Amino acid sequence: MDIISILLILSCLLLLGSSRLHVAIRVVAAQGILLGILPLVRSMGDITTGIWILSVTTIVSKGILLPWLMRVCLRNSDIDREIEPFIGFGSSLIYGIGLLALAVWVTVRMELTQSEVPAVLMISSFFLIFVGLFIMVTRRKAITQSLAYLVMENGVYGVGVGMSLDFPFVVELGILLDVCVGVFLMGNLLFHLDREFEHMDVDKLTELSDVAESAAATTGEEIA
Amino acid sequence: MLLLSIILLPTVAGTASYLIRSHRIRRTLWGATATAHLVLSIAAAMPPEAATLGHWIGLDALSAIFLVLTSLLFLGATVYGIGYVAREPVAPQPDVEDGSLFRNEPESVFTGAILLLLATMSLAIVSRHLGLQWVAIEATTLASAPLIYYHQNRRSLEAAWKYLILCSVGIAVALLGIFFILMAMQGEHRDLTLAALLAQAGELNHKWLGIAFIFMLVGYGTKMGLAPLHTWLPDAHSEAPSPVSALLSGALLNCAFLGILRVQQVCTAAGMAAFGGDLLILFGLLSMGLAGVFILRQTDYKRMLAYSSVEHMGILALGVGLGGLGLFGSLLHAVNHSVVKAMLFLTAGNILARFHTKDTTKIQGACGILPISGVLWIAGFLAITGSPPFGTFISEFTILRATVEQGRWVVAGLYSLFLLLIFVGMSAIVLRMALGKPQESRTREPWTTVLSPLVFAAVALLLGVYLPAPLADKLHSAAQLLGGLAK
Amino acid sequence: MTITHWALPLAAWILAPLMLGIINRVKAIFAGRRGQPLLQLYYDLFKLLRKGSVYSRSTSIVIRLAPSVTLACMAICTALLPWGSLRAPAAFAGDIILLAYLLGLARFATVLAALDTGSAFEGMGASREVQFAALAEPAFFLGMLVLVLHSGALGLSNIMAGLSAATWQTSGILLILVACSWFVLLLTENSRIPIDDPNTHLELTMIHEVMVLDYSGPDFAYILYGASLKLWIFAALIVNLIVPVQSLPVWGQVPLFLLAIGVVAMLVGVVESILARLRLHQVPKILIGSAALSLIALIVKLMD
Amino acid sequence: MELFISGCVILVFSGAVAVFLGRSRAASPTRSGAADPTHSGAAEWTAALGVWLGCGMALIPVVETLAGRLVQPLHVAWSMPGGSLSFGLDGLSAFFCLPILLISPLAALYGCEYLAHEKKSLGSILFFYNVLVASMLLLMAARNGLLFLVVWEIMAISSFFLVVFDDEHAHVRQAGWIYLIATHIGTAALLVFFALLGRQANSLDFEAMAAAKLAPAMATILFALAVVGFGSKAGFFPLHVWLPEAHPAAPSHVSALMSGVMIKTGIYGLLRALTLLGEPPAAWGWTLVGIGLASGLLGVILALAQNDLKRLLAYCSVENIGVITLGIGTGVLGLAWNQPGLVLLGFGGGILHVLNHAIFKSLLFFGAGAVVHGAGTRDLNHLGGLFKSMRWTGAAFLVASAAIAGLPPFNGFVSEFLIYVAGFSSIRTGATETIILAILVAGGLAMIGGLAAACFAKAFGTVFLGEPRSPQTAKAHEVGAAMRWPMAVLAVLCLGIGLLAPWALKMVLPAVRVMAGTDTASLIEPSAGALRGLSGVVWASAGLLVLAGCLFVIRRSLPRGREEASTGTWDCGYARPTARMQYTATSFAQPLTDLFQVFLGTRKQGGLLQGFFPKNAAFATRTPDAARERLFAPLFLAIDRCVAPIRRMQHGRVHEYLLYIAIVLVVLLIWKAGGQS
Repeated sequence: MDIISILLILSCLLLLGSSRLHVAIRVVAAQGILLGILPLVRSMGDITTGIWILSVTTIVSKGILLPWLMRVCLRNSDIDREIEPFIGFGSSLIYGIGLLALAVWVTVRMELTQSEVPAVLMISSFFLIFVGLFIMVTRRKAITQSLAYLVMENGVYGVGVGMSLDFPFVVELGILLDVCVGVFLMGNLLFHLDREFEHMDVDKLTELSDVAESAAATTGEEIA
Repeated sequence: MLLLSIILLPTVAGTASYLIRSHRIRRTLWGATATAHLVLSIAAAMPPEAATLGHWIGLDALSAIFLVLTSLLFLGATVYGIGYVAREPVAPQPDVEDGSLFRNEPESVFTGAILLLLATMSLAIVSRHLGLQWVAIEATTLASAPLIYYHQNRRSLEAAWKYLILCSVGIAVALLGIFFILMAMQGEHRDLTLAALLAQAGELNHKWLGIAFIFMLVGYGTKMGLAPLHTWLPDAHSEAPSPVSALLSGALLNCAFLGILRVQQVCTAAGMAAFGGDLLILFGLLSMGLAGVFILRQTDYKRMLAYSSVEHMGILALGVGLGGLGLFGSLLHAVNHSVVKAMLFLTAGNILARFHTKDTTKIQGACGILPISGVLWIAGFLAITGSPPFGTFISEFTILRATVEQGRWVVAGLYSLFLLLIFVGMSAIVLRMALGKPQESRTREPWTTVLSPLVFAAVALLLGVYLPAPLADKLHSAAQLLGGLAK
Repeated sequence: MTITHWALPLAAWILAPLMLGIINRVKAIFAGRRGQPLLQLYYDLFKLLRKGSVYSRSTSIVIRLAPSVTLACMAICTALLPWGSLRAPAAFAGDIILLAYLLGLARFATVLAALDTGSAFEGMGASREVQFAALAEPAFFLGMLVLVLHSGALGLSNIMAGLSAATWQTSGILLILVACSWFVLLLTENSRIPIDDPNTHLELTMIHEVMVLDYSGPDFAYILYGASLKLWIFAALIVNLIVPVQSLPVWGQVPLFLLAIGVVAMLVGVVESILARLRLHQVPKILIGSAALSLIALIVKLMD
Repeated sequence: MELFISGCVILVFSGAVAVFLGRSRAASPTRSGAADPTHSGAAEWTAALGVWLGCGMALIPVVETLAGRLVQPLHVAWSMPGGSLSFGLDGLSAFFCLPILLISPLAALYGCEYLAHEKKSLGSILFFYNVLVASMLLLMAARNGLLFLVVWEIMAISSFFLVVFDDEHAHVRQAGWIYLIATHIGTAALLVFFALLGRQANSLDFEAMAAAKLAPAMATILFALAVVGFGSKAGFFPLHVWLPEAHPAAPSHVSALMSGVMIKTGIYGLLRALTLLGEPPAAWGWTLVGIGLASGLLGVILALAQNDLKRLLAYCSVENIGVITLGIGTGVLGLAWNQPGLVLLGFGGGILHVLNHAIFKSLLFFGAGAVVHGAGTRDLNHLGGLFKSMRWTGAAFLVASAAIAGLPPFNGFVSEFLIYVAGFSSIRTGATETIILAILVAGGLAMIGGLAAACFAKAFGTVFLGEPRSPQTAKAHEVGAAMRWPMAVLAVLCLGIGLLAPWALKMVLPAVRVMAGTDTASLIEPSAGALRGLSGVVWASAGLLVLAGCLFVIRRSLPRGREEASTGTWDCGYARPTARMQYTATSFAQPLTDLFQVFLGTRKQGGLLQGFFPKNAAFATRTPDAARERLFAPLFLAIDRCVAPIRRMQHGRVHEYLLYIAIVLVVLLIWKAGGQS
């Protein structure tokens, strides 16, 4: 199981480092598959049918379906790479190390180490979450954000798998369903974004804001 | 059985309305579903003892209040919405603000989404399993995103995107929280049903429960619109079509609030009420303050309403955080706020439809031009700022009493200060819009646009002078559920 | 309250015009003239009463009522004045307040009548009158406060009865201070030099006289008579204050009192002859100063 | 009590009926152009009838209470948390009901004619007028904190809608807004006040509150809250900013009701709060005396500087509130020093002045309304000479002016007399603080009285005397009967209370007893003394009237007393005096306004004439509100400037929004993840 965790961590570093969106999508797909295997590994002794179904659906959805969806979006919008993110790829890696440290610290702080949960998995999952958030914050392209959301979701999933032997799998399926529909909707919106704005830079989506507001002089001037 | 039908009915109707071609049939179905849903939920909520269906789905006093409330609001939004979609043109139309052409979503998608939203909200309310509730709440996000994107123009697209991303992230965080609750339950048999949690609340691990609470507060708080996690809210609520905004502010926020209530309920049972309480008070004050700042010079009246929702979510959080009398006040306030806010958004829709602008500085003499909506606008303003004889006054005053009775002077001071600030801001805006010499001639308003706001206004007024016994009982027992003794 | 009490106001009503005669005679002597007869004002009054009257077209009923009101106020005021230990016919707790406000009512009537003519000059006079009055009233009350504090009584008669020669040993300084303050008020309220000049011919500079420019005949008689009563009232207050008539037997009090009033009249005459008229914007300072005098008196009283 | 409540119900109901009748005119929207013929006064008269009926019914229990008979209080359970529908009348509330029951019917009658030419739909104004009256009555009877607050706010809101009735004009909307804000600030303070007091008593019922034992510090905090909360309604300086805006903006009969009656609810609230807070320390008394002096002096000074008749009246309300507060403060000091005389005279004078001020201030506003109606302007510098064309109004206004200047033989003098006597009588103990009090009261009242006299000499003189200063004023006409009779009634009352002063004092005694609390027996001796004084005043006043009458008769019956020649005003030899040469209101007040320039900050436009043959020049002065200019406007601007930067956080960049979430999460984890509660 630790191998999987380590692989997950490495995949995140790869994500942080690469500007190519295709690569990113593949990495995410790989993560999905890894996570799909995870429950099987986690409950080595007795694998119930529920767990089988769970891992299969996970692999299918996170490893195949959603990446495919992403690729479709990518094809529609003729962009291929993340250009000039707010934090460069090199420095992103350094931040990545920092995030890893944070993940470790969080895991320790929460005393997840001396309980029955696999600590390394916890660390890697939290690392996934942090990296997901980090990428969302630092990259421009909307599609990258949805990818990052997937990464984060994977992290959460990892935590879940790590913590809960007996999480009712109906709920698990529900969660998966939600995630899929969510990402699907994102894809749909991405499509519209591309059509409306001819770009996918979220930092240009600032029409709705409260910054430029001094026209209505309501308080002071009126009473003065 | 009743509960199941409450969830299934809108689900089926929703999926059906994707397929139905004829507008008339679809709209009839919509109306019928809404009415039936209201009837069913009232029937389900009436009996005093908690109705349950297995361990996973059930209806205690708390959820009963929210269920009926949601259903009522949905019916109101339906009456308004059917007329709304009927009036919306199908052909591409120029955008009122940037003039770019846009085409509305197909009506079938809209209707289906809104019905599914009802279904998911109902599920979120009646589910007594935290995981299931999480699934439902996430589902509400997904169901409401297309609604926000009904007018497929740039701003609504932007709003929908922000809504989807931020809420999904937030909800994901909440899921972490649920896992931590699972961690907190030592022992072999771990079960996330409320019953089980409350049963073994005693031996929950406080540390992990605390962490769980933080995660769920941040997660559901994002969905509920607590500052500074509220950032998506003004965009979404101002860009959505008015009936949808009414639902989002009036009903959907409550669902997220219920999520927080549940975990707070567990915390209280585990003897950690203070831990959650302090955080809730902090976020409550933060939300009120920030909302006040943004209302103060707002130029877009739908955004103003959205921020006022942030404010009131803050008040709710504050009340719950205080506990005791505050809980009762907070629940009562949830009811009042939903009704009033829905009414305000619907009225704002009428104003928008008449003046074709959201800019408050461009509107004057609404009372003269829209006799009913104009008056409703002022009445709604008074109601939402907590002036008698509207119910909000009672609840806000009750919460103030709670702060004072616990001797939290700072909280009481800030609370009053923020309420004052918001009153100043809103009064300046609303009065400028409503009063003054009308530039245009008086117009008649179709009944669909004014009926539900009028009804809501009447309800708000009624709650200000008289609290019906059944509702009072429900509120009291709900407050007791959360460990508050209601005076 | 017997009929004898009414003798006092009666005397005031008869003798008041004489004071102006005395003042004028003193001024004349200082100027080295023989001056008009002492009873001149009586002659004037009788002459005026026998005349008809002329009214401006701008005027209304107000100017016709004002003289009667003013005179009535003054008459009632005289009825509130004690002579030494002889109680006034109308004496009750707080009559001092009534006294002050009756003077106020008279002023109000005069001012309105002045405005009734719509004349720029009379408006000017009215405006100045109200300004000075607003400053004079506090001075009057502060002075009264000293006496109340000293005597512990609220009625004018009791207050004055409380004063005596003995008072001079204990707290003479108070009496002096209050007397000075009230003497300034006397000059102000009765429009004497240095505050105002009763017989100037520059309407621009006048205060009281300019307000009565448009009266004629009986009205003017009323006004003049009222003015002399007002002078009497203030003189009587001051005399009550500084002359310890109370210590004499009753038969001695009345002559001494009248004598003292005459002395006050002469004093006014002397002041008028030796002082020049102040510039208008100096007047408020004088009034505030007189208020200050009473205040000082109060502080002194507080200290001991 | 049921009678009282049902009176209020009738008020509201008739108002609602009037709304529907009033819509007949709304149906034919002729906003511009002549008054539409379709209009019949049905709505106005229904509403007015309702007011008369309702007030008549409410009067009965009020009179019973004042007569000393106990009116059975009414308690009904209320489902609201902490609320209970408990009503009751005691001497205090009964006395404060009197002005309401007296003025509102008259004002309603007056309004019927005043609004007759109004082209807007009258529904709202009639409805809210009745609601306002009803809410004020209920406020007097409310015996539960929550109920009190609800009624209080209803009162504020309905009066707000009355103020903005004429909302076409920007200044009216502005005025309404300022009023709403001011009153809401007050309400905020009151909310905290009742919440806090409710906590101490752990019940919101007044009985429990009165019974509660308060720590001195707590009591003082509560007192401060009450002063702010009720003071903003009553118009204490510097919370008075809304009065000079709202009163001119509202229709005259409404401003009469608001200025004459509604602001008194603030005084009532303050007194009621005092009864709830137990034994007052002297500091409270001093505070009130200070506030009273400040409001009184600054109010009258600001009033002097105004050129708008209704604005002047509004400021003068501030002054009178100051006088009332001065009296109340003296009474509180009496309680603190345990001097029954002070208690009686202070409270008695203050509370009696409430009634008196209600009478003459409403009368003055009626007069102002009539002037606006007849001459079409409120600008003192355009008015003049109206006495010839409007005899009734002029006479009534004259009486009211004399009364408000506190001159005998009118009612204003009576109440001020009591307060003076309070000031003087306190001195007799010789203690230092009593002397200071006496100096403040006597000096302050004298100053206020003198300035008020000046102010109303200016008001009456420039409006009704002299020559018309503008052509349209020359065409002024007297108003109709429905507007004249209310004025006549009030004028008679001004004189009547002046001449029946002892009875007036007897009428106040029940209220004073409530304030005096336990030892009401000790009031008997001082009240006897005060009555003696008052009877002296009455005799003197009567003598004055008789004497003045006789003198006038004598003067007419002189040999040539009736012969009158008429000529132009003597203008010192100037050949052709014109109306424009008259002394204007501005110049009349100029010496005093210059004297108090410090407080006024009067702005002068236009300048001195140049050269021998000057071109035509203009000169005008404008006096803004001191408190608003120097306190509130800077405050609001400062707040606004502080919060402006915060708005940048809503910049619209979604990824930074995500950053917020991340930061909050991390911070909370670092801060709280310890988990220990």
